[in-house]
Amino acid sequence: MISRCAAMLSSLLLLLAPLWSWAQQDGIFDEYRAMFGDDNPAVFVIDEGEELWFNEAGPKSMTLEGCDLGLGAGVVEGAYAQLPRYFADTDRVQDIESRLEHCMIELQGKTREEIHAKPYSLRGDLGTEMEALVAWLAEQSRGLAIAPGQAHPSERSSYELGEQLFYFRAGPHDFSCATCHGQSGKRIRLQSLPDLTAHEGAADAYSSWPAYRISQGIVRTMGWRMRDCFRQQRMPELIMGSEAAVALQTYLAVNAAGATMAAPGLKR
Amino acid sequence: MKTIKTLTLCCLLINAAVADDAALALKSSMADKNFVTLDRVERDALQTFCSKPRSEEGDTETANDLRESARAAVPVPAEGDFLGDWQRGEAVANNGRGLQYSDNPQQPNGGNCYACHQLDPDEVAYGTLGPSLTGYGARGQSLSMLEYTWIKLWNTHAYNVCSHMPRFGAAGILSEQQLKDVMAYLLDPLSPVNSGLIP
Amino acid sequence: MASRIRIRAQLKGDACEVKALMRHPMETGLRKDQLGEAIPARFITAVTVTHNDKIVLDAFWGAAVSANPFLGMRFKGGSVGDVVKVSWLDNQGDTGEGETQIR
Amino acid sequence: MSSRQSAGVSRRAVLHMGSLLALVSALPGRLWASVARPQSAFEATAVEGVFADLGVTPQRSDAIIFSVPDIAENGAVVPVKIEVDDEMLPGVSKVYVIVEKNPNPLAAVFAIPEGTQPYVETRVKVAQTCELFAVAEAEGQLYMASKETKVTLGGCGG
Repeated sequence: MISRCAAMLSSLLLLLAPLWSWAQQDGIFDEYRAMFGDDNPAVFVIDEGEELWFNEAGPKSMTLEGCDLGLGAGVVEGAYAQLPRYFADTDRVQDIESRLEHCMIELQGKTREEIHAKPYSLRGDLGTEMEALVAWLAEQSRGLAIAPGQAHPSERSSYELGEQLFYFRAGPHDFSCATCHGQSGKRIRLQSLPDLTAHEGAADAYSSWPAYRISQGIVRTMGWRMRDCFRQQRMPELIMGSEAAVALQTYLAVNAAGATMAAPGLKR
Repeated sequence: MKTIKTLTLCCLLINAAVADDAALALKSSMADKNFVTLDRVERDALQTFCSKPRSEEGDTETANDLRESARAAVPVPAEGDFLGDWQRGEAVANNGRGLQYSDNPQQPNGGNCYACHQLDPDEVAYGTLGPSLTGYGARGQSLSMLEYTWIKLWNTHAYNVCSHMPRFGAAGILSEQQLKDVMAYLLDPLSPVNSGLIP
Repeated sequence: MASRIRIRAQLKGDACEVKALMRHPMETGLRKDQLGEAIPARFITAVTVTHNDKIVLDAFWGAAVSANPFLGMRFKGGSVGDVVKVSWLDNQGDTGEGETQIR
Repeated sequence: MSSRQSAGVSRRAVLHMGSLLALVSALPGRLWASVARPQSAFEATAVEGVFADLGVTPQRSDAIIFSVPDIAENGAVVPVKIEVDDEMLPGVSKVYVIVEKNPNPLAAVFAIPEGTQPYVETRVKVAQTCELFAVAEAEGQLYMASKETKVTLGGCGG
């Protein structure tokens, strides 16, 4: 109950403080972005995520309050910023989405199939359960330092795998993540491309996801961003919470470590 | 000499083994979607060679081999027939669709040149991953210039191994006719890429 | 059910500035879904802002207003604690309403 | 999302049972006759059609301060702000936002009662690079300001 009140209070505080910051400053769109002021429709999704956390759901009719995101059962403040990390109960490194999936299955009795049926919104949707929960949980880490686990050997091998995957060129276009995100000061069309191999670029990117994508009217998560980059690389569909999805996020989070979480952001 | 070569080969094999782990992890983390299937995770020799983090030096001999085999496989149009229609080429340069699982496979693929290159000086939405090609036609119109451009578009690795540019011809992204249209967009004096820029 | 409108009403000089965000997809009716079926038009057609039950703005919208619409307006007068209410009606007869107090 | 769906169903049920009641409670004190939605202007497919529907082509006025970004990162959401200088142009009762090349150019109309400042902000869809118009109606006359906004293409996949 106390944590719920604290969470509600922090949602109220959101209304007073600027809600987000653009990930990149690149001149040409400054006027456009400035006109948005601090009105980010992500507030709706954050609210819904909070409700979902405390709602009884699934065959077991349970809330997610018993979910351990790494800092103990039910601790939500600061948990997002310390992911991905190794969890002994699953014996694997997990990002926010695979951990939430684990809790939905274990605590609420949901099935993997239903969780994976539509984890991310299609255009025109107002949001999925996963997106709402991730948005709220990320907001619970706003202002805190990004500090993914790197003490456990599995966490270090996840980083190494993430690096390999970052440079993995495949598909008809020979693209890898590094094709677009391996140099600084570049852009695609007019969009600035953060150099995700360097701290500054990784910090800008990692700290601002999840984000409300104004082009889509949807809050998108970092897991979705990984999936969509692979789509644009002409690769098959990345599975939410999979080994590769987690490894790439570990690679980015470690490169971004020390930077301050500022999500949910607002993006093109 | 022979020892060195064996050692290099040995290192390459070790690298390949590590890379295979990445491929396996990726395969188990992905699912077929529409017409895009898991075989896209399989890499050819060039892709594997070019998948190293920048800090790792690739060995020159392999790079030379890859460059030569890329060059040898480029079909060069006969009779110097390189140039199509610049207006159709402009559409190819602007179109970023094709081969993504969200794309309609019945539609022709785009070249998406503007994602990375400046071309028409009046188009502000151009990327900077590749060099500006504005005024490209002023670089020359000789047969060797045409042939160079054709090979570059067909398989960039024939000149620059591990360039970021897709192999538009060799990978079957664009048709020969589409490539000729892009050639015209780059080289035709009437193309906006060259407007007023060819003396 | 989380609120479908976020409203802020703040005194600025002799005027009260109201900013409202509404949760709505604002479908034009021109888009198709993944299966190629047309997505039916669904957009807010009317918005009313009231200050202590007096109408201070009537807005009529078409489908060209962006998804999750934003509205900013200013009315004269108003004191801290007064109630500002924003309500909307869409082309399918759905409605939404929210209120806040001026601060 | 299950919680949202159930709320949606119950809301529709309420509307079905008594939509008038629901409307009245949702829009308190609404004077339906005082301002009407200019439906045919919304249906016009060209700017000229919108102006024809309003009765006259507006004259340009410096009293209208129309803020639109020169270049928009995304056409799906383009912020617009319209402010009319009260002293130069008093008595503004309506403000229109028009997007030249949209399928239906009229995007929004704001009816401004006395006591409300001629100041509105919203965000609109702009299908392609074109002129945007802000039209103010004051004492039966129409005035306008316009500005071009450039809509840019996204990077990957267009």
